[in-house]
Amino acid sequence: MSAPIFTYLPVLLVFIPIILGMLIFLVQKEGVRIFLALLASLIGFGGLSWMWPTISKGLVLATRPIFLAPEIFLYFRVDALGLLFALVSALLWIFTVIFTVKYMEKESFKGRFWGFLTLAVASGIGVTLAGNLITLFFFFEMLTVFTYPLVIHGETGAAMAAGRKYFLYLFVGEALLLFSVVFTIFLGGTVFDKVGMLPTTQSPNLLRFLLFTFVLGFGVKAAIFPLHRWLPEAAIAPTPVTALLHADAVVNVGIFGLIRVIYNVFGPELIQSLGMDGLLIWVATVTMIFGSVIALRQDDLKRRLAYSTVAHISYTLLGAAVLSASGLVGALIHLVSHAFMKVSLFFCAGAIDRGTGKKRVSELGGMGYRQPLVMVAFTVASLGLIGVPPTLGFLSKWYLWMGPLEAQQSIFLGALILSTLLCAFYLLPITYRAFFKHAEGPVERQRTSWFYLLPIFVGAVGGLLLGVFPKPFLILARVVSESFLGG
Amino acid sequence: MSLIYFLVPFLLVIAVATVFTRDLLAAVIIFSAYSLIMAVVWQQLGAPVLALAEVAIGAGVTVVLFVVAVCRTTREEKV
Amino acid sequence: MEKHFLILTVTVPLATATLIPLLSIRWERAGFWLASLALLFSFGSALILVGGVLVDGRIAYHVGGWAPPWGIEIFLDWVGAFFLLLASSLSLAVAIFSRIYVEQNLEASKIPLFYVLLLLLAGGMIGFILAGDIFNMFIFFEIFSLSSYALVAISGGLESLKASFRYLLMGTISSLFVLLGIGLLYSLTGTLYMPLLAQELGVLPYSGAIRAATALILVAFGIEAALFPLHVWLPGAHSLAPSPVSALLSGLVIKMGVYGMIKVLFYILGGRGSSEIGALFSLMAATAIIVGALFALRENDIKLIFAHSSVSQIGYVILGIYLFSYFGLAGGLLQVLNHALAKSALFLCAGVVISQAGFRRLEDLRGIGRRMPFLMVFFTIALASLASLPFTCGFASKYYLCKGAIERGEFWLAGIVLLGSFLTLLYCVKIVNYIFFATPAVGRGGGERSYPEVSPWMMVPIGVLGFGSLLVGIFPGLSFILIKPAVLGLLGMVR
Amino acid sequence: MSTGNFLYGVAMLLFLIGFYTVLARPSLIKKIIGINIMETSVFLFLISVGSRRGGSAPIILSGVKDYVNPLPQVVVLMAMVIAVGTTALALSMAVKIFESSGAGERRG
Repeated sequence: MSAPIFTYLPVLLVFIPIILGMLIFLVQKEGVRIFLALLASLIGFGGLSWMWPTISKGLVLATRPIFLAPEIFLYFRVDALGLLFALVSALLWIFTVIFTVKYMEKESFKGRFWGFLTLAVASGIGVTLAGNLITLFFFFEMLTVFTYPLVIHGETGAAMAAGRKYFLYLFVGEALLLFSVVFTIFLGGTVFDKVGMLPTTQSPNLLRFLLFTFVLGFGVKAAIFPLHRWLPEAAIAPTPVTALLHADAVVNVGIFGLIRVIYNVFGPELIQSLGMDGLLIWVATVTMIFGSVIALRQDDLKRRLAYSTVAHISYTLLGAAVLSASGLVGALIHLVSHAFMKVSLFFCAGAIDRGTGKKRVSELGGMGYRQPLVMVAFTVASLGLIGVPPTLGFLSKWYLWMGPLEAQQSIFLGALILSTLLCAFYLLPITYRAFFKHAEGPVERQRTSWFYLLPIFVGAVGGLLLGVFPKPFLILARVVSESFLGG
Repeated sequence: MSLIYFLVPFLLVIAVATVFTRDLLAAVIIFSAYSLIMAVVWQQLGAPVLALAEVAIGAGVTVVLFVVAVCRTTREEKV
Repeated sequence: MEKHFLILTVTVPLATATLIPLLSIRWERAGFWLASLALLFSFGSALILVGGVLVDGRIAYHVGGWAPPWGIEIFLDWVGAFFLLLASSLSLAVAIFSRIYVEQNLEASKIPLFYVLLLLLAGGMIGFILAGDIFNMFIFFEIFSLSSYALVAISGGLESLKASFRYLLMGTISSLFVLLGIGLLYSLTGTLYMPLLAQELGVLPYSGAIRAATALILVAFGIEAALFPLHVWLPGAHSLAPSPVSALLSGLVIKMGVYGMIKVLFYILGGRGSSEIGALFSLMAATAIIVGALFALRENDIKLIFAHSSVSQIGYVILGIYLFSYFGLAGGLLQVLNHALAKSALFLCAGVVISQAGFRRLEDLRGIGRRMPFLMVFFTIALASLASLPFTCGFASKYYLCKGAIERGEFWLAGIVLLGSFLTLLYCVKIVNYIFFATPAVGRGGGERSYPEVSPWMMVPIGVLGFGSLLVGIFPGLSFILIKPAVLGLLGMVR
Repeated sequence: MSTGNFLYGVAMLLFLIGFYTVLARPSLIKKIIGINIMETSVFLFLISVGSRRGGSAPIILSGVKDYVNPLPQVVVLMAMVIAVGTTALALSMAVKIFESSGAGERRG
């Protein structure tokens, strides 16, 4: 692994897609734009998988810091945690691009859309590969900035309102985050090279305050209750963007930040000695139940899925916050499984919308006849999200259930089970309605484009296959838990 | 020095008069008197050059400028 | 050798200013060419001088060969070099930009006058930066203030005349305060030469007279820098002046107030009384940051938005200075650079829009990004820098300010800095929404508005400022070549 | 009470009278007069700073030992020239404002 390119690989992996994304703005031909977007995603995924053998051995890939100004430097450091998140993003990115080709065919301002899509995912990967707080913050904020034009792409009143909400929530979060970052650097930590970078001698209240601002800062993006309001609103955006928000980059990056804070910035021991782990777990539990209950009541399909994301993302937070090895592994695996399933589900919603114009759950009667393949994938993905064996969702829930047991906090186990039941209640009726209810009005079978079906099936079947062969992600998750919790 | 003690109250009164005179042209003329008295005060303080300059500039040029401006605008000050 | 440039960089613009009226009787474009050449010379000599400072640290020139305390000294050190570089380069850019703008927007008879005033403004500011004793500072302060009042009023519109008159009243009061302060300091020490003054004051107890003198001068420079309660003249003057003038006023002239404050606080007082002054002024600066941004958020006229935003942004600079710490000062100076580049680019862009398209309200800007893409890209870069997004100079300056505030244990100030940059982001996004994410405005004929080509004379200065902003934005460390020794020098004066 | 302190007080009073005029009088010309009063008061202050009891003008004559300090006088002289410039500029603005609005009064 001494090849010189390897030491610069993380930098290249982030900046080549960003440069390609900027080039897209200058290109007029649609074909070239698609080529550039696809190229960026392939470069991203290729480079990341190239790193997998090294990282899965527990090694770390760090680049030389690039100083922009005193104390402000770009530094990339790929560890198992970063690679896991980055791989999920990059893999789903490719299929998002494929889906977008067809989905956005008739929209205007496609150059802008492609450009910002590429830039946004590339910044998301930048966050996951970041090796210090400043780099993480830089890409974190760029992700928000580049996603904003995507959210308001429709330029309608509703889209602008959703954009405003997105903007207000996320940038307040980012202001708090910048405060916590500066404060942490002031206390003497910035690089993620050890577990717990803060000096434990600081006054506990100050540290609690810092953790609080950190959780608020990242929590907005991770859509934890009560900071989640922007996420369902943003469902107004085109489907590839919702996929980006929910599974590909944005929400994941928020939870990624929280894991970094819990393990790298504070460290399990400090969190425990501050007595803050309980708070995090409670926040996660409330979000989990709350998101599921609200999702039950949503008629708009995309909003229902959006609230489901609110619930499922906090599974990950819960798993990370119980500070036990299997909890953490479960959290990470659940994140992967959720990303695959949710992408598939949103793409299904998008395909249904484009094919038949139906947006509401109550209108989906007979959809199993009109778009059978889409609905089959939808069902598989739903089962995966609920956690039926042999999907990856089952594996992740298994580990997640072990977490609270290990930590002897069985009340949260109850919450997990309750939330799983609720998940079944809000997802399975859709399948039931699609296959066993009749539609009102004329019904004809529709051919769905392969540009839709391929990404949808990759998500659903990918989740299934990974359940059987979970090795690539499971190994990474184990490495993460070993490095953070010492095996 | 005693001249100063004599002049200063006069200076203050004239300044106040300038401020409260409604007729702008009259105010300007009172202001020129103010400048002249000020020049005398400065002369008493040992600054004859400045006193001369004040007579020429303050009571001369400035007042001419003011008169021209008042002629081209209006004489009365509306409150 | 380079110390002769010290005097030339001041006198060449001022002398050229007197030549312009003579030559423009016969030569129509005399104003533009002479002004540009003079400012180019100033810029070139500023570069040479900064080179000299990089080698020697401080260069001084004794006018007429008389050394202080009898003669007049002008000198340049790190802080001065930083401001000098900004002043000379921005004035040059504005002069070049003005060529087309002035021909389109001013009567032909006023054009030579415009360049005369521009040169006086630039020469006055450079002189103010270089002055070694406080009285010369006062003289140059008056020169550039007077020319900026006249420049605001030059278009002759009633509103701009009124704004300029208000500016003149406040400016004159401010200069009288300076004069009073100088008188007090002189009565205490018997000298006007800054190093001697500092020495004498250092011996004296910190009495009420020193406090009064300091307060007078700081308030005066606060008026010039448009610090919050003293800023009432700014929005009118900056928004109603011709756009190149607004660029110079917002980009530079208000920074001269800041420079004056630095001179008083560090060069003369040596950081004495910093705690009481710092508490008051940082409170004012914090209010300025928030109130300015809120007003900018409410406005609908682009130049007014930028004017109010200047109040808010200058608050950051002043906050940084009154933190009296390495990171605070570095953040403040970096913010000077950031705001100078970004705000002048913004005003120049606004000038292009107003001059080419003839409107300035936000609703009329709808979709203009699709019509003038390159101009608007520079516009957006400048906005991003104002809003302190990552990879802009604004981010680094806000970072250092935040750090400085946290180091002092003043968490609320760090909060203010972040809240301010959030509010800034809000109005920047509001503008960007209109520019890029709205259907283009409809012209009189019913179709989309058409826009004439933008002349390269206008695009090049904007482009240079935009690229400058981008370069220092991505590598803010570059500016630390000057900022770091400047800040260390200032802190070295604190006793 | 020494002459110096007495004159400082007078200068202060005149300054306040001028300040009042600038703030409170509506006429632009009156405001400019106010500015002028303020200026002369500051000059008075500066001159009294420089003057000494029994001091003579700063001209070298035989037999005169005690001069008043010349530096403030130089300062005042230059400031006076600037003051005239300011006044001229302000007056021309006032005239223009009057011409374009039809009234020399400031509104708002």
